[in-house]
Amino acid sequence: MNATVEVRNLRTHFFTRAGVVKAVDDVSFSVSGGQVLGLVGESGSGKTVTGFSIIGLVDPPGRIAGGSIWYQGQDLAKLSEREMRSLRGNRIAMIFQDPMMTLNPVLRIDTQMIETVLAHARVSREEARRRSRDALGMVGIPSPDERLRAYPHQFSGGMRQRVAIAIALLHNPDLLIADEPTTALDVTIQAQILAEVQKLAVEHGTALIWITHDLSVIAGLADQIAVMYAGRIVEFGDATTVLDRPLHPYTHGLIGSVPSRNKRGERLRQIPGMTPNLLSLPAGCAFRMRCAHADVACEAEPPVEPRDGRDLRCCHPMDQAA
Amino acid sequence: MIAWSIRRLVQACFVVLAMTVIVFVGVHVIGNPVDILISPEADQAERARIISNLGLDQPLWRQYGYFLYDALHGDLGRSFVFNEPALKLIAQRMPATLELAVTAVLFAMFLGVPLGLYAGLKPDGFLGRAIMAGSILGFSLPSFWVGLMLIMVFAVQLGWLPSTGRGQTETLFGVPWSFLTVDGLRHMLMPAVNLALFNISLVLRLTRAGVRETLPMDFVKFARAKGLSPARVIFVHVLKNIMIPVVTVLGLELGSTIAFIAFAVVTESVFAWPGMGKLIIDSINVLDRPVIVAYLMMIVLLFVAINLVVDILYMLLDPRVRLERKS
Amino acid sequence: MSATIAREETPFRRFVSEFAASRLALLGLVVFVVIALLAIFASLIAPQNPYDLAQLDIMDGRLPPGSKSMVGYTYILGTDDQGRDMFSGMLYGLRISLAVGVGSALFAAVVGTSLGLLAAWLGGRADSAIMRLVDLQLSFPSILVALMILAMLGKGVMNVLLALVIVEWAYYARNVRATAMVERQREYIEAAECLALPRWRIMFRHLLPNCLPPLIVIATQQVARAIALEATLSFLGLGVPITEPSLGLLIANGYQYMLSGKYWISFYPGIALLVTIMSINLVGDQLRDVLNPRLQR
Amino acid sequence: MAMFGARVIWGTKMRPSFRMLSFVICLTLGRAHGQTLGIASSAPVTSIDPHYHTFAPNDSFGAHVYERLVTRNAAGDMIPALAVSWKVRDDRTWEFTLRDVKFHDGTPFTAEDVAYTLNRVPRVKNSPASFSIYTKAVTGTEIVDPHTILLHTAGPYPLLPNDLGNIFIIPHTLGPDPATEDFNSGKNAIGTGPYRFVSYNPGDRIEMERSDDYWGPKPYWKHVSYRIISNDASRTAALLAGDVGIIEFVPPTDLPALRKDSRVTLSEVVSNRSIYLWLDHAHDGPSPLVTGPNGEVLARNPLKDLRVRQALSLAINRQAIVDRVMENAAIPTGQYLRPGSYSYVPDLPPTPYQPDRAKALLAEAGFPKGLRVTINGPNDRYVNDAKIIQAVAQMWQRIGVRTTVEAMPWNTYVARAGKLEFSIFLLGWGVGSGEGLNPLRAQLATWNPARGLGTANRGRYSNPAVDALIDQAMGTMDDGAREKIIQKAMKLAMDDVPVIELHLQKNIWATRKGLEYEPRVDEATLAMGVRESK
Amino acid sequence: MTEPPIIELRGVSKRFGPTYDAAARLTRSIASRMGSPPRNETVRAVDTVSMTIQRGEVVGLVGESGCGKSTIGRMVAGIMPPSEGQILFKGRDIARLSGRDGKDAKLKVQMIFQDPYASLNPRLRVADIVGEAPLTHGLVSRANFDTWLDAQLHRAGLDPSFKRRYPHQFSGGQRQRIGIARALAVQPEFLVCDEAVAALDVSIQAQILNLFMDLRRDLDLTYLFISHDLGVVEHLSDRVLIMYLGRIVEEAPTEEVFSHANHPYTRALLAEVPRIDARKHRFTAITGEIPSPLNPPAGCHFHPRCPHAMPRCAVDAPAFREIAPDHHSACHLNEVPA
Repeated sequence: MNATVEVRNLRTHFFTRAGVVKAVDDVSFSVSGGQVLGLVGESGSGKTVTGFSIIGLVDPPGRIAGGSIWYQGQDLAKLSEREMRSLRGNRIAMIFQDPMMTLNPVLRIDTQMIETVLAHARVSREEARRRSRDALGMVGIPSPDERLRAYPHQFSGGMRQRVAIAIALLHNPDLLIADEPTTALDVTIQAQILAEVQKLAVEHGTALIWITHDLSVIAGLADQIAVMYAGRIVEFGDATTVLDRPLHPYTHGLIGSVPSRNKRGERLRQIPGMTPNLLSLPAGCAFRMRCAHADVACEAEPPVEPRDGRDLRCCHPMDQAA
Repeated sequence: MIAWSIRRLVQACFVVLAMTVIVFVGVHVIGNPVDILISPEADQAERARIISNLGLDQPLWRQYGYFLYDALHGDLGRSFVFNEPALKLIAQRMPATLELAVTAVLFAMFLGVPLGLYAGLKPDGFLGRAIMAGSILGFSLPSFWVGLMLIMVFAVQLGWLPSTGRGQTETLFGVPWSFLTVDGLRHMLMPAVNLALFNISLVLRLTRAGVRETLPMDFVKFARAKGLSPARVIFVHVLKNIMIPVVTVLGLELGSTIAFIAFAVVTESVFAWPGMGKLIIDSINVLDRPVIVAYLMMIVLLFVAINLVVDILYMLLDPRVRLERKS
Repeated sequence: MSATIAREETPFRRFVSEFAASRLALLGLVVFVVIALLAIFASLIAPQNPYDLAQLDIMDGRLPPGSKSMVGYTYILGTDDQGRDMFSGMLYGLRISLAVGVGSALFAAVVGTSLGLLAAWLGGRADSAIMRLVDLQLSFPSILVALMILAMLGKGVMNVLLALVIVEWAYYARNVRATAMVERQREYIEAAECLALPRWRIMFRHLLPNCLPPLIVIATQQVARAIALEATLSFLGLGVPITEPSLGLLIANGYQYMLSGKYWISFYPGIALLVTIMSINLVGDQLRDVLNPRLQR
Repeated sequence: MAMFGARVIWGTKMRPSFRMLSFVICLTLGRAHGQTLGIASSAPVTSIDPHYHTFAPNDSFGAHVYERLVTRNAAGDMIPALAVSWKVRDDRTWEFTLRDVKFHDGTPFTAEDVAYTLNRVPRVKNSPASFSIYTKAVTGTEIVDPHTILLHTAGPYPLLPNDLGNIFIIPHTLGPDPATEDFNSGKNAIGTGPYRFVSYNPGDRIEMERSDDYWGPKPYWKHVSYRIISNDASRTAALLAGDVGIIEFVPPTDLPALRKDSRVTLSEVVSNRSIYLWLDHAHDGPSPLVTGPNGEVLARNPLKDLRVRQALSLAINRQAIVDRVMENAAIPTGQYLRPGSYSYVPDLPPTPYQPDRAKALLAEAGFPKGLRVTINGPNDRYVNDAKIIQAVAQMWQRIGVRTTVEAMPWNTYVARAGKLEFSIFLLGWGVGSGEGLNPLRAQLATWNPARGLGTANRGRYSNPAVDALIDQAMGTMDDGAREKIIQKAMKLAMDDVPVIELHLQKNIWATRKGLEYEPRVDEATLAMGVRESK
Repeated sequence: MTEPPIIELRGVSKRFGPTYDAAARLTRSIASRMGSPPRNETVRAVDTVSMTIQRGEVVGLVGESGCGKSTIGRMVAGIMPPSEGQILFKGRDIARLSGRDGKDAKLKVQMIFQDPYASLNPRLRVADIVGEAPLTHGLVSRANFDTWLDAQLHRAGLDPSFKRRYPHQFSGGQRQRIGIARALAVQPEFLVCDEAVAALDVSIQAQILNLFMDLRRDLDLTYLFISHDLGVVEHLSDRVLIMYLGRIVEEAPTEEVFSHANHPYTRALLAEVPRIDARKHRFTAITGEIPSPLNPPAGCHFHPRCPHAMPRCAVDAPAFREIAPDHHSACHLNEVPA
């Protein structure tokens, strides 16, 4: 299957006064149409910046310092702002974490939808409105005609996220990047959104990059999983494989610390230490300070190697250690 | 909304009441208007006649009582100096001040917002920094000094604009306005700029701060992620959000400009602009109490009215407030 | 944000380093400090005591910069109409202007902050009483209030100070209350309540310090505003005594000479006022940026 | 008599108003050629009603529209106006022969109008400063024929023509008790003067149009725009910018530059307005703001000691004040009147500057170590008022009198002065009547408000000998004999140093190049006096 | 007679709403007279809730946002008073306790907050944050303060050498430990943990949860553990309470809830919680939104979304009754005669 988007050795760095922050450092992966890639990591691991890099919204002092992002034969990292803009919101769309903040509070829903249609399609306003209404209906918003004239604050959080999804899907994008879109939502609402998104991805053949810190959500949703740690993908492979037989000690620890994986009332398995500061990363494997298997070998940066059906960045994979 | 208005109104009544008491006592403490107005050659009988004529022979509380009684019957008294109803005097001067203040605020809006927008978008550029530095000048320069400099340069040296005064007026709704004639506009230009200087700086800074706060917001990023042009993102998504504080502040500034902030008095004095600021200063100088009281009452009401307008504007601009209030 | 930073980083140190990031603001601070020092040590620096009438001679009046005085020293910036050495006059005037500006801002801050905190903390009737007072104050044009107060009390530095405090306190009160209303909802205040700490302690040790950042910004603005207001009051004939002119009064006096070519009488004090207010504003601007939590840095 | 008795000027700084060059000029940026004159006044005209408020700007404006029976020329001499002539019938009766002219509305001017006006003056409602002080001497009127009227007084009253020189005549056709508002609206603004009233915009301007029926010389300007620009610098700027043709009360600070400026012409004349310091004669015990050299309270008021008063006067370098503070817009003086006036005292020169003698006198009076005093003064009323007291303070420091200066706005100042809270304080007095009885009666006569004597005696000076001479002068109808008595009284009083006279102001106008103004002693700025220079 | 429950809530309600001044009351009364009854602006965040917690128990309180669980936590911790009902600490109504007793009772119940950033005063050093209350209340003397403090920090898993630092110098997990140390410093017997791990990264969350369990064992603490995360609650709690729109809808021992959930809402919740063990599956969702607490549906609050709703559900609020030993539920379905 041809990949919709293929990221190769992407490096996005932030050149701050305090030093260079390598938010994304040598990241490679690809997603195909209809597939869901779960990009998992804790805060500061670079998963959101990866998303922004693909859609071309990395703001100064950050910029893409290396690597390429291939979409339909062109390298997105090399496109002009104008060319990128014609793809953004059109072929590649993105939705954000906080549904309360993604919609402009002082503009009506129809304004915010119609402008999106008109930005990429030469159609009349009536046609744009019709498409907007259809999109709202598609994501399960009742009486869309009426709701079009409302303001964002008249919607609940879940509804707003649906509107954001509707906006993202207006042009049937090839790739949808979802940055923790359900984290701020309640469980029952999250389930609704997940159900909608899953349906849409399948029906439209859209490639989906689902950025999250919640392994449980990903487990039910993703075809593939990429686990990020300190700006790098440490393990990337088929969802079932990675979750059932994690090879990287970090992935292993992460899965182990989920409460339901532990016996009730007993101490959880935990990863010691803290997530590192990207400004002062130690040389070599970024995880070695927290890793039980670390030794001198880890002081050199481990390369990405295929192993057991996945891409792994580790000197001491769990199967070996065990 | 209605509750708010009632509250405002009741509050305004208290303010007016407190204010009138303060003015009565204050004027009494400062001095006796008769001392200032009367001819020093007048004899005792003449003096006594005038004092009793103006009602100043009564104890202060009784004077206040009479005032309250008359005020409730719509009579705010006559100016000691002009022998005209105080309200009429104020009404005569109001258009001049009103149009000057409005022009100044318009200047502030149409210069301040674009400059602030630019400075906010390019905070580190040379021009952006220059605009900010310039805005500090607007805060710092004493306005009487700037006023005279304007006159020196544009009237005396270059001869482009008339130096002082109000110029030709045209009557609209029975009120003379100078913005309706070319000559009037020419007269208005310098005082309006002088008056606007502070407000331009203020609006500019507000706008810049607003832009800088709004730009990193998610909805701006989302708008960009939709593939909108930068122009649309800035002029629709960003600008509409920051207009809320800007309009609020502009409205309040309009109020205090009309209501005679420092600059209005000075500007009116330097440019011989026949507005309310000069009237009130002159009235304080001669302790023309009816005018002072009436003026302040007007100001309080004006503030209430402007607050109301600002609130309505606020509602128009911010749907969150609008819908909350409506329901 | 990591605990592995070896150096102990206090909020103050962090604030200093962020503040110093703007060279312009640093320049403003340096200029302001220099100005403040000049003002504080005016009596040591100035060749003349411009407030001592015995040291003035109207026969030396309105001399251009660089003129020699009758008793020998040089008026480097000229003299005003009373024969007052402009340089000395400016140093002393600076002292008064700064004292009035900083003093009024400080007193107003204390009064306004206390009332604002009280309003936020007590709520209910006390809150509405205080806030109505604030509204009352704010719906009066500040210069008018100052004018009336000065007309009643008479001139004098202390009276100007008092008038400015009365004019300004409401700004602080309103802002402190607004900030405090937000801050008191924060969990650290709930935690303090949960720990059964005394109310006054929560108010002053927990709530107040966290309301300070916006206050500092307002205070810098109010210092500049107070200086300008004092200048305007002097221009209008109230304000400080004529024999002890502030910068504003010097400008107002010299303003009469603008058309006659004796520029130095108002030009130099004007420049001094400008530089002072600009430096305060530069500092204030940077403070606003550094202390504003909503700005991503 | 006092045509411009010390009237209260209202507003900031006692500088009269002037007229800005008219709006037509502003519009076209053209030059007016006998068409429109802009006059810039320094203080607002408070009413168009000529009898509402004894206030110099009102009279200055009023002289364009209304006329008096008797008026003054530029030099301050009395000349006929609506009265062709007048004579004393007996000690208590004056006969005025009236001119045959018409009011602006076409009704002829008759004796009835004079009687009507004199009757109306004390009845103006709400007047804060009534003109009745100038009409109260008239106890009855008697119309002999349409152009002759007799005025009766209670006793001999030599100053009647001077007093009537303040009263503008209005037509009796206005009916009983015409309202002030109707003057302001223009309805009642009808006189016989050279200009017709067109419009009044309070605080801004008054427009006037030449009256072609005027009996006297035809005014040069067809249209006059009489404008208010109270800010000194703005007034000068308006002239320099060409917006007005003439400005009054040119600020002294601008004089050196304007004297050299080829765009303007200055006209100046010494006025009858003197600036002086009142000394406290009211307190026999301690004076409020005078203490011993170390701040100790003195048992007796040292200002009651002639030597102290002389010392303070001798310590003042009047020429320095005139040169440095007043920019020569004044001359030093030792009395109220300008040289050449009726009843000017020739042997009363300005006090010389003798600091050593001043010190000696102080020591002689028992104050070898000097005194501590405070000088008070207004800061918004007289030309350079606050600067003058500072300069005096400097000079007193040099004879060991430690002087502090306190200046304040007129409104508070006048109230405190009235309560005798000051010891030494600055005031000015303009002798509008141009003769010495006016200051003697108002200032130097013993304070007796019931009789209207010493009403402006703010220091409460009292000298029975002076009082007696004043009474004598008041009863003397013969001008020559009266002048002698006045001079004697004035000399007697001023040698006693009741006040410390400083200087007489000059009245200064500035006109655009090509125009000239005949400077007037009485401070009035009249369009009739502005001509193109030859 | 055994000892009384450490915490007992009796019919506790909490209302939030604007207070109306004269002007507002006037307009509201005018509006209602003119036929447009004023909108209800009062939220009944907690609606007649009763519960008991025995010493040593860990009780999980589960619900979605706005259901009132945090409000209960705050009332128990003494931060806000209930509008109605009583809260008893060891059998004594805390509203009636005053002076020393009141303070002691208050100190015995402490709270751990959700937001590790907002819950620490940014202007105080760690030593002050942890030590202020014990010093103020005389629980520790100045002389022993340093060693005492080191022990406190150590117990919460913090390096005592950090005590001179400010909160911003710590990571989220460490801040949460500071918050725990602060609470433990006054020797509480009862901890209210309000979403105490929700804001933490997964790897850190496990550390903090472990700390809670260690402390419970070492200090004999009782917990009210408030969370929306069923996985966490399941792992930690002995007993679980489920809340929906201000009311408790189900209560049972943990095992029982997760194996035999009774209330339809509980069942829906359990069905929709994403599970790491559930691979790539179709999500199905309960329909509808959570209603606004301003306008809760009449009868059973859950009926508009309930798949089993009956007509009477829209009218009567179901009683909270025991359906099995120690298992309570508020659902009309349970009343259908067997």
